[in-house]
Order: sequence, then C-alpha cells, then structure tokens
Amino acid sequence: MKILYFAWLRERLNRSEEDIDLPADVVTVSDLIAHLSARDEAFAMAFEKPNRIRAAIDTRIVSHDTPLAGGTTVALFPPMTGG
Amino acid sequence: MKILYFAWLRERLNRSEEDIDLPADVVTVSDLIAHLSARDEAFAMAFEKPNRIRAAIDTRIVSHDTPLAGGTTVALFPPMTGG
Amino acid sequence: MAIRLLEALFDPGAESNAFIAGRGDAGAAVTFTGIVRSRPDDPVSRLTLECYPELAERQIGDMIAAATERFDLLDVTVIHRYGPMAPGEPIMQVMVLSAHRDAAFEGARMLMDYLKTDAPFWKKEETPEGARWVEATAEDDEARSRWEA
Amino acid sequence: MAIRLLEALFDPGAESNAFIAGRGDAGAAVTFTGIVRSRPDDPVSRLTLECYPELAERQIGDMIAAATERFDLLDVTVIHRYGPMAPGEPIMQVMVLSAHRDAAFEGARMLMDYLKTDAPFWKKEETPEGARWVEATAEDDEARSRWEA
Repeated sequence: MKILYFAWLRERLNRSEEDIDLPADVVTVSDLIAHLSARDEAFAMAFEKPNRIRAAIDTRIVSHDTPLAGGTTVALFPPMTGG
Repeated sequence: MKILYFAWLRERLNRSEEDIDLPADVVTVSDLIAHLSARDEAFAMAFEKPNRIRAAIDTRIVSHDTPLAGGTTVALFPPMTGG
Repeated sequence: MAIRLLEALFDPGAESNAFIAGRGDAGAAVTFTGIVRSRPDDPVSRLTLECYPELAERQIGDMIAAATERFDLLDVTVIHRYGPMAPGEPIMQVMVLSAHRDAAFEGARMLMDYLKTDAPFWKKEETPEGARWVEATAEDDEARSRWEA
Repeated sequence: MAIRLLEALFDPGAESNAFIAGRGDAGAAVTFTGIVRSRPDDPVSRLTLECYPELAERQIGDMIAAATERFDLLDVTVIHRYGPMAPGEPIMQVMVLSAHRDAAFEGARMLMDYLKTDAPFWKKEETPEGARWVEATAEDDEARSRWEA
C-alpha cells in the first residue's frame, strides 16, 4: 500500500511517500497509524496525538475507523489550512 | 426655495427643478407637498400617495414632518433603487 | 476610502487590482459587482440610472463610515455609474479590504444592502413592452433592516 | 464551473473580468481574494503552501457542487495557488455569479468556509523567528459548521 504524508507530518517523518506491505491485522486507518508508530520512534512521536491526524483513502477523506481494504493509496496529514 | 425632482416624479411633473416662493404657512415637507398638489392637477396626481415620496433638504434625507426653515434646496423623489 | 460616481464604463478587474495592490497588510478582499441583467424570459435592452450626485456622495460616505467602524475595515471603494448602460455591463462595484474574511464579507454585504435602499439612484429598464421604472422592494427594506442596531 | 490549482502568480482582476464577461444573465458577482499577509507586528517574509492536488480537485469540486445547489448559483470558479508566495501576492480567489446578491454572497462565503477546513492545503510562514506551520483554528471549524444541514 502507498502512504502519502503532508505538511509537518512529512517533515517530521522525513519522507513524502513510501510503499508498505501491511500485516493482515492492520485493518483500519487507526491500525495503520498504530502499526507505523510501533515501527519507529519518529513515527510514534509524530502520531502521538492521533486525533490531530486526518486521512484520505484514494482521494476520499475518511475517519480513522475506516477499513483500508480495496484502497491503493492512503494519505495522512494535519488539519487543513487552505483558503 | 429650490425644488428638485427625480425619476418618475420628474417625468410626471415634466421638470427636474424649479424655484418657488413659499407662503408663510408652508412649514414642513408635508406642507410643501400639499402646497404643490393644490397648485396643479399633475402635481396632485403625482403626490397622490405621499408615503411613496422621499425628501432631502440640502442633501440630508428628512422625514415629511421636518421643517423647511433654513434650507435652500429640497429634493423630492421615489424610493431609491441603486446598487 | 473612495467614492466614484461616473457615467463611463469602468473596468471591474482593473479597479480590483488597483484596490488590492500592495495591501499585504490586509489578507482578505471582497468585491461585489452589479451587472445589467437581461434574460430570455425578462429581456432588457437598456438600463438607465438617474442619480442625485450631491446626495449620493453624502449617503455613500455615511454608509462607508458606518461599515468601516462596525467591521474594522482597512479600506473601501464604491464605484457607481449612472446614465444609460447595456446588458452585461457593470453598474457598480463595492470593494472591501480587511484582515479577516468574515469582516470583509459582512462589510461588503452591509454596503450593498444600504446602497439598494439609501443611495439616490433610480433604475429605468427598456423592454420590448416599453420602459419601466424599477420598483423598490420590501425585500430590500428587510435586507437593510438587518444592520440596524 | 472551474477549478484551477497553480503555482504561478495569477492576475486577480483579469480573472474576474474573464469570469463575468458576457454574463448579462447574472446580475450579481462576488469575488473573494486571499492575499499573503504581513504586518509590522507580525511580519512574514514568505508563505509556502503545500498541496495534495488530486484530493484538492475532488474536495473543491464537491464544495462547488454543494454551494451551487444550495444557492442556485449560475457559475463558480475557484483558483488556488501552492508553492512559495511573497507578501501582498494573491493566494487564491473564489468567484461566484448569481441572479441575486444574497445568493452570490452566501455562496462565496460558504465556499470560503469550506476551503479553510476541507481543501488539502497547508500554510507555512517564514518569519524573523523562523518558519512555522499555520495551525487550523476552532473558529474555522465553527465557520464551516454554519453550513451543515
């Protein structure tokens, strides 16, 4: 699965995207965030407050309890500040 | 006193302005409208519904019970439709 | 703050650009442009605005002062034409600068509501059925009353 | 209806003129222009917007559709830049055409409130104290919630 990172999340993780093979027990966006956090200290710190993280699967904004199944790209990012 | 007329009032009275010497008993805008109406049938018809007429004395919008004293120009016109 | 009453066509975009040029202090600009309307079900071949310029200057100045104080606006320009105009031409434009978008929107809207009822212009439309003076509406009076303290 | 995401500077007035050209059916045009702000008490030397373009296209398309249906808008264009920008430069512009001024104002304001919270852009300011990401605000969330049915 392809993961995209934006804004301070991208900066703190020092990457804008990566491809990851997900274990079978990673079902939802929440699971993905927990999985990434367990993998690496920098990720654990960046995702310390998961409610500050927004997610989109294949350019649809989703809640953290949304299943990843069927998606090809997940984007993770802070609250938006456009306009 | 100088009187200005605008929009359909100007058209129906067939004049955009005139100078009038006012009798002493013409004190307010209401009195002026009554005085003009008594003078001429076209004015009587144009002023038939006085609440459709707005007034300004020396470029200040005023109510019909405002005294004319001290003013030099009175404008009479329909409700405004700018913008 | 500026008020411009004119007969000639003006360039809405050029006015907007001049208004916002160099205003890095502002953040938010709202522009309202009124356009001469003509639709197939209500065709208008020409719109003519009559104006009492001396009163218009005073009234528009007063409404700009009121909106500026109420919404802490950084700058306002009102441009209003009079005389004959063709469909699609701009009639008038209100431009408002503020630090914040809500203030800019509210300021522009207040000015538009007051211009409709309190600025001495009168519209006459030429249509296939003849010429008619546009009537003031209760809706416009109600819109203005939103802003009364 | 049009959405344009671009890095280059755009000309706000030229865009407004192109948007209203020939729209004698409309009557009312409202334009909001967001400008890079820098004030003496809060100086910003550069603003950089990061963008997720594919998501921005979808999100902005959805908000235009919602505003158009709700306020019976005749046309909408949203222009939004990303990349680095200098103080005083336009960041974005929303343009709305309607038959009536209230619908044009409400439509533009709804689009602005949604753009602040639902369009995937992230602002980073460079200041004398260093660079900082602009934080989303509770005010912006509240402004958006005005439009929830």
